[in-house]
Amino acid sequence: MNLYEWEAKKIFQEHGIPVPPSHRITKPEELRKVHLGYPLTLKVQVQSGGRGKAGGIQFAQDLKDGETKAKDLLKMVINGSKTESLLVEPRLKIAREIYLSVTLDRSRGCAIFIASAEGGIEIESSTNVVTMPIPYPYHDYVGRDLAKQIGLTGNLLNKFADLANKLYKLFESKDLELAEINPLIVTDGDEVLALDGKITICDDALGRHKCFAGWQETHMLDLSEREKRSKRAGLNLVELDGNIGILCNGAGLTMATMDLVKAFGGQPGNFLDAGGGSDTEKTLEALEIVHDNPKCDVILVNILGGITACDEVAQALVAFMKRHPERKLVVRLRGNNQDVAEKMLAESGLKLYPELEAAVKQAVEQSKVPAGAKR
Amino acid sequence: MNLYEWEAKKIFQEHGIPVPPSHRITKPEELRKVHLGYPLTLKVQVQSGGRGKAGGIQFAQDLKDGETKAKDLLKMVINGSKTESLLVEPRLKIAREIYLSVTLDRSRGCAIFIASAEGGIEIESSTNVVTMPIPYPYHDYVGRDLAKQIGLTGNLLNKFADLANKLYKLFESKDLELAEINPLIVTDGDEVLALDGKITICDDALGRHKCFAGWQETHMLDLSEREKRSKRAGLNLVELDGNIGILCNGAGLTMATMDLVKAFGGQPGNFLDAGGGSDTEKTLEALEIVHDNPKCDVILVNILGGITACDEVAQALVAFMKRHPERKLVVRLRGNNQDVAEKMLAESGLKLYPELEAAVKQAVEQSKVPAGAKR
Amino acid sequence: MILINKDTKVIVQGATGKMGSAHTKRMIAYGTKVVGGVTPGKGGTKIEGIPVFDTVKEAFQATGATTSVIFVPPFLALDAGSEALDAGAELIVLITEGIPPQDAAKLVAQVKAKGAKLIGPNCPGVITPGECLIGILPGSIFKSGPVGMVSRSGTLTYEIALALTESGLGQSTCVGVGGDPIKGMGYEEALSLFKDDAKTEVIVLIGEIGGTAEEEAAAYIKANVKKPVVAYIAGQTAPPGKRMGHAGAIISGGKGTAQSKIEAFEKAGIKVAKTPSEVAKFVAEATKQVARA
Amino acid sequence: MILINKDTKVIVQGATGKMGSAHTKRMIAYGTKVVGGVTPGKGGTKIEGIPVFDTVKEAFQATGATTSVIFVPPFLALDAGSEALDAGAELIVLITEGIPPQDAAKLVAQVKAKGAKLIGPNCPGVITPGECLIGILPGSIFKSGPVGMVSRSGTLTYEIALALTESGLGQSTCVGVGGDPIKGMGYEEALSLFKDDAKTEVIVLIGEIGGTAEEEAAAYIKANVKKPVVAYIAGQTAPPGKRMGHAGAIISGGKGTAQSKIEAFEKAGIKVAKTPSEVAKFVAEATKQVARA
Repeated sequence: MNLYEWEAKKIFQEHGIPVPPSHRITKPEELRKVHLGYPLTLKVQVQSGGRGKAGGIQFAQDLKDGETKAKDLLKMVINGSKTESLLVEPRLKIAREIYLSVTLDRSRGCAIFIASAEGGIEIESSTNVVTMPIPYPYHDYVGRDLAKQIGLTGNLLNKFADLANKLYKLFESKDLELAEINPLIVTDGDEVLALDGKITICDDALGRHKCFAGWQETHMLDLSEREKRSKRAGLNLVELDGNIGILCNGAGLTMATMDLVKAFGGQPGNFLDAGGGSDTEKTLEALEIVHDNPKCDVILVNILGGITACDEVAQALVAFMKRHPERKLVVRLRGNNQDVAEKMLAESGLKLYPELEAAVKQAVEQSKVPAGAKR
Repeated sequence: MNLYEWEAKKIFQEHGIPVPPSHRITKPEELRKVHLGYPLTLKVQVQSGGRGKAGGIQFAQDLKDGETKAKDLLKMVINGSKTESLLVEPRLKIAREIYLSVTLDRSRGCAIFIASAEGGIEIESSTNVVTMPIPYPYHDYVGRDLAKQIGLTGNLLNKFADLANKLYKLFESKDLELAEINPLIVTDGDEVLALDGKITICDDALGRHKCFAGWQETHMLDLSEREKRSKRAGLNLVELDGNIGILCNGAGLTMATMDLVKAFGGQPGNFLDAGGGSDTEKTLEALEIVHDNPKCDVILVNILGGITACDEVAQALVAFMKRHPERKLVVRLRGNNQDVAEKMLAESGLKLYPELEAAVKQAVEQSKVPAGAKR
Repeated sequence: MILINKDTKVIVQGATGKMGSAHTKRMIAYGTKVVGGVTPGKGGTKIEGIPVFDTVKEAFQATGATTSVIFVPPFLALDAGSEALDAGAELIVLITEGIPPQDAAKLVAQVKAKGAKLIGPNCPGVITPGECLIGILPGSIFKSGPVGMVSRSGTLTYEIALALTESGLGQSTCVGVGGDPIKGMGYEEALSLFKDDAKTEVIVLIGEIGGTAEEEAAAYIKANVKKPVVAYIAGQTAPPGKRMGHAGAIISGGKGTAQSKIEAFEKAGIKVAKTPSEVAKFVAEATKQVARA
Repeated sequence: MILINKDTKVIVQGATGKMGSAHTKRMIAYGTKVVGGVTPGKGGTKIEGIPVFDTVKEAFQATGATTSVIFVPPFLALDAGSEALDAGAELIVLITEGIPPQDAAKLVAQVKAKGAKLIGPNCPGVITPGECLIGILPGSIFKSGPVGMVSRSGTLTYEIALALTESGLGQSTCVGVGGDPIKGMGYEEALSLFKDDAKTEVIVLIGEIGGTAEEEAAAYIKANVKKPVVAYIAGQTAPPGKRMGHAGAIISGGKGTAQSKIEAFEKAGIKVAKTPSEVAKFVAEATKQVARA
């Protein structure tokens, strides 16, 4: 779950990381209640990167200027992400910008600091970047080592180290996937502040952080209705542009099935991984979600039952076909209780493909037949 | 710093460790406001062990009985400890008693659990006791291993393990030296409760636990005025029965000086360790504290300066002698700036003993001369 | 074969739960020496004919096992893994899905410090066909033979194992290392075992988009592995920026694409199959080469 | 000599503080190779002519030292010790008094895991007379010779060292392990070094009331140490239940009495001196016996 800048900064502040004074507004006229002095910075709150380049940050010289700009900014959509609100801050005099983040490193299997003496940058394409594995248990000297490594000295070394230590403790205590300050600024008055912040909370850990209860529903602004539905049902859906809806169990198998569809000349319409051990109900919901996508002409189901019981899947298929007899369906089903499933589906008139490649070929063929023709 | 039972239980509750419902009273008539039902248990709140044996726990059948008993209990002094208040609880039906504590183990250099399937016991003289080193970082399975080791099974194993885990987390988060539940009871309704609790907070760690700010002053009830004064001045004073007041720097040296006094036929009147690096002011306060003890006829000062500068000590001695010219003083002073000190003290007419044993012998001799005769 | 064989004794943490009990039954049916279960508070009872203990320490002491497979809920997994480790586990197979990655990282740190082995989390487990199955893999699709397999995916592994088995190509050991970004054993550790395993003639590496583990494996193979390796990468058609089911399967910042992984393998002289059936074909060819050599 | 010698390079953590700078000066004056100080934010400056670094890692890398002496305030000591340890310290001398014992325990756990050595906390340090002094001991009262000393007390150690030196009995190395209940090196570790040290002929062990370290040392000596040992125990007249200055010096629950320790030593055939001057007397006798043997 990605938080908005204003939420991230609120959490920073609660953990002792200094941020500039700010107000959040959702209407241009709310700017009248903001008494931070001019010039002001207006920043759109979106769950997408590239905000600055897209013009999502504007400076206002006075109230009138601000209201005009706020009106436009509040309507912005950046990379498909809608503006949720504006964050208003005084325009600060910046002496220096620094980059600082904590995240998890796959290769090392541990948390790492990423830092750079140049901030406000795109860290992925920057050169002057330090990554540092974080020991478990944590010690405060790590923040000092990091400060040293990016070349800080004197008072700034200690201030930055303190901030890095606080950021890591926040990262650990709230089960974050990413805690990023970009840029961390040094003002002309030697204050160190988080000018922009990004927090990604690990979805798997939400259940043990009561402070985030209910946040997931309010942070799905950029998802389609079908993606929201999948999330609630515990299904993994990614929608694509093709016309073959794909439903499998297991992420790797679903991707492999997509790849095969493409290799055999078809166009995948979605990725839907129903996970391991899905029962009739969950499988039926998965079928309905794929069915609801108007772009999909054919649904390709590929279940290789390890934990998943084929008869549960077959029951879902029978129920689905009763509801939507017109829907083109190609099913490959193999594994646990396969014989029972085969019998059930034979009664419904559905042909089963035991071989994956044969099933994919059939689905691709079907996808090229004009809509309306039944399986 | 030792907490009273009622304080320990309040902290237990804040950390999720269940305790019986209770009221604390400081006057017998407050019992009228207690609505816990009869029979009640009345327990004196003292900072001393052996409360039960001394009659500090009484049961009241009704209000009248309770008020009579409360009146007597509130006056109790156990092993020199005054009763601070009474803790009133319903008399519970106990199905089982267990002992559980967390403390630090010197030999192993780590925290340990001490537990026994029999509670309400004197753990030091009990046989059926399990001690278990606690790993760092901590894991919850440790509580289960402990429960298993003292022979618990089923639901009780899990309940006890949960409680042990909470007790350790309390121990760690508040820098305790001891967290003890004795007994931990299982009621006839299968509830697990801390019936009595003892918490010792590490004095050295108080500075980082704001929640205990000011508590030290209110927990010195059993110290003499001179002991309190020493504590505030950062001096270590233990008063004894003899008439030779001893002031040294360093705990080992102070004890060794006491031992020598005794070996040479004298009686130590106190142990006062002024610590390393004491300056004139601190040394003077130390001298005044020893001087204030009416039992002391002679003061023996033994300073072996490593960090401590002899001239600072000499200055304190000069000032002290001006204030109390009648006081018998035997001084052994050696180390840093010894020559300056010697000169200063020679001017005041004080003889210095460079050898420890000679000084001790002199002090013992002086202590046998009737008071009034000057050094 | 690597990691496990017919003598491997296993205990099951979370043996009395729904998933734990179902798979305890299956593992026993397959022939795995499941010697004990662990469920706190249920010590002294039995499940599927095997004794249940309250703690891992007790279970290990009573049975002589040093391998544990874990089926406990996600938030209890770090504790369960630490318990096994501190009780002396040499191999831990952590099946549980949805473990917070910071918990996984803490477990991995301890595993490294103790020099133990961890497979998972969020993995199907490991099988040495005909000898021992630990985890949730469907035993019936595997058969004993010369192919070592290591994979980040569950059902895709079954698909490819099926293709191999139906082509008459059995497996020495098959390790599902799991789809999470933070995990115990990775490709390199599995490859380092396969390369010295006498039974393994050919190695199949199944990868997917996300991260750089496949690229690192390609470099490792080039430098260290003399045996033929056949690779397969899932997600060639996955769009960037979207998590494809597995927490670790995401192309982000232009990194972790299937293309990059395929190129890395091809550069290292490793054949990359485009379909599961092609994996079997390439393996068959490699086996013949090995036989000729 | 043990632990330190003329080639030992030392860095000082907290070198620019009041106590740190005073003792840095003294150590240098004694001849100790103090090669760097560490104070975060003061890197690049100098103190007493030696360079100051921001981090221990940097100081170790720049100087080649692997020994650190720590003078930071109590609540910062765990972090400072961990920093030294993770930077590769082999020997840490922790002078700071008043460290919360749970912090000490956490540091001790890490020291054990890394196989390093920790002296302290709350200790005077260690000296190999004429070669190297690390800590706050007054160098002038020690002289080089055949007596190894290990002690829980500071000034009492000086008293006894003075008695030895004045009797013409120099010291190989003198280790003040500190008066806290939770500490790094104890008697056994020091004894295990002295027993194999060619220069050490006689060992003096200075103990005090509290705990059972002396009893354990007596058993260790009986089983392992062939060299003569002379013991001294402070606190024979201490009342029970009172902390005598040192956090660890307390007789509680009837345990930790001087009597029990003296008996343990005598049972193990170790001479126990009643006064500091008697220590020198017993050592002189032992030295003569060693010479005759």
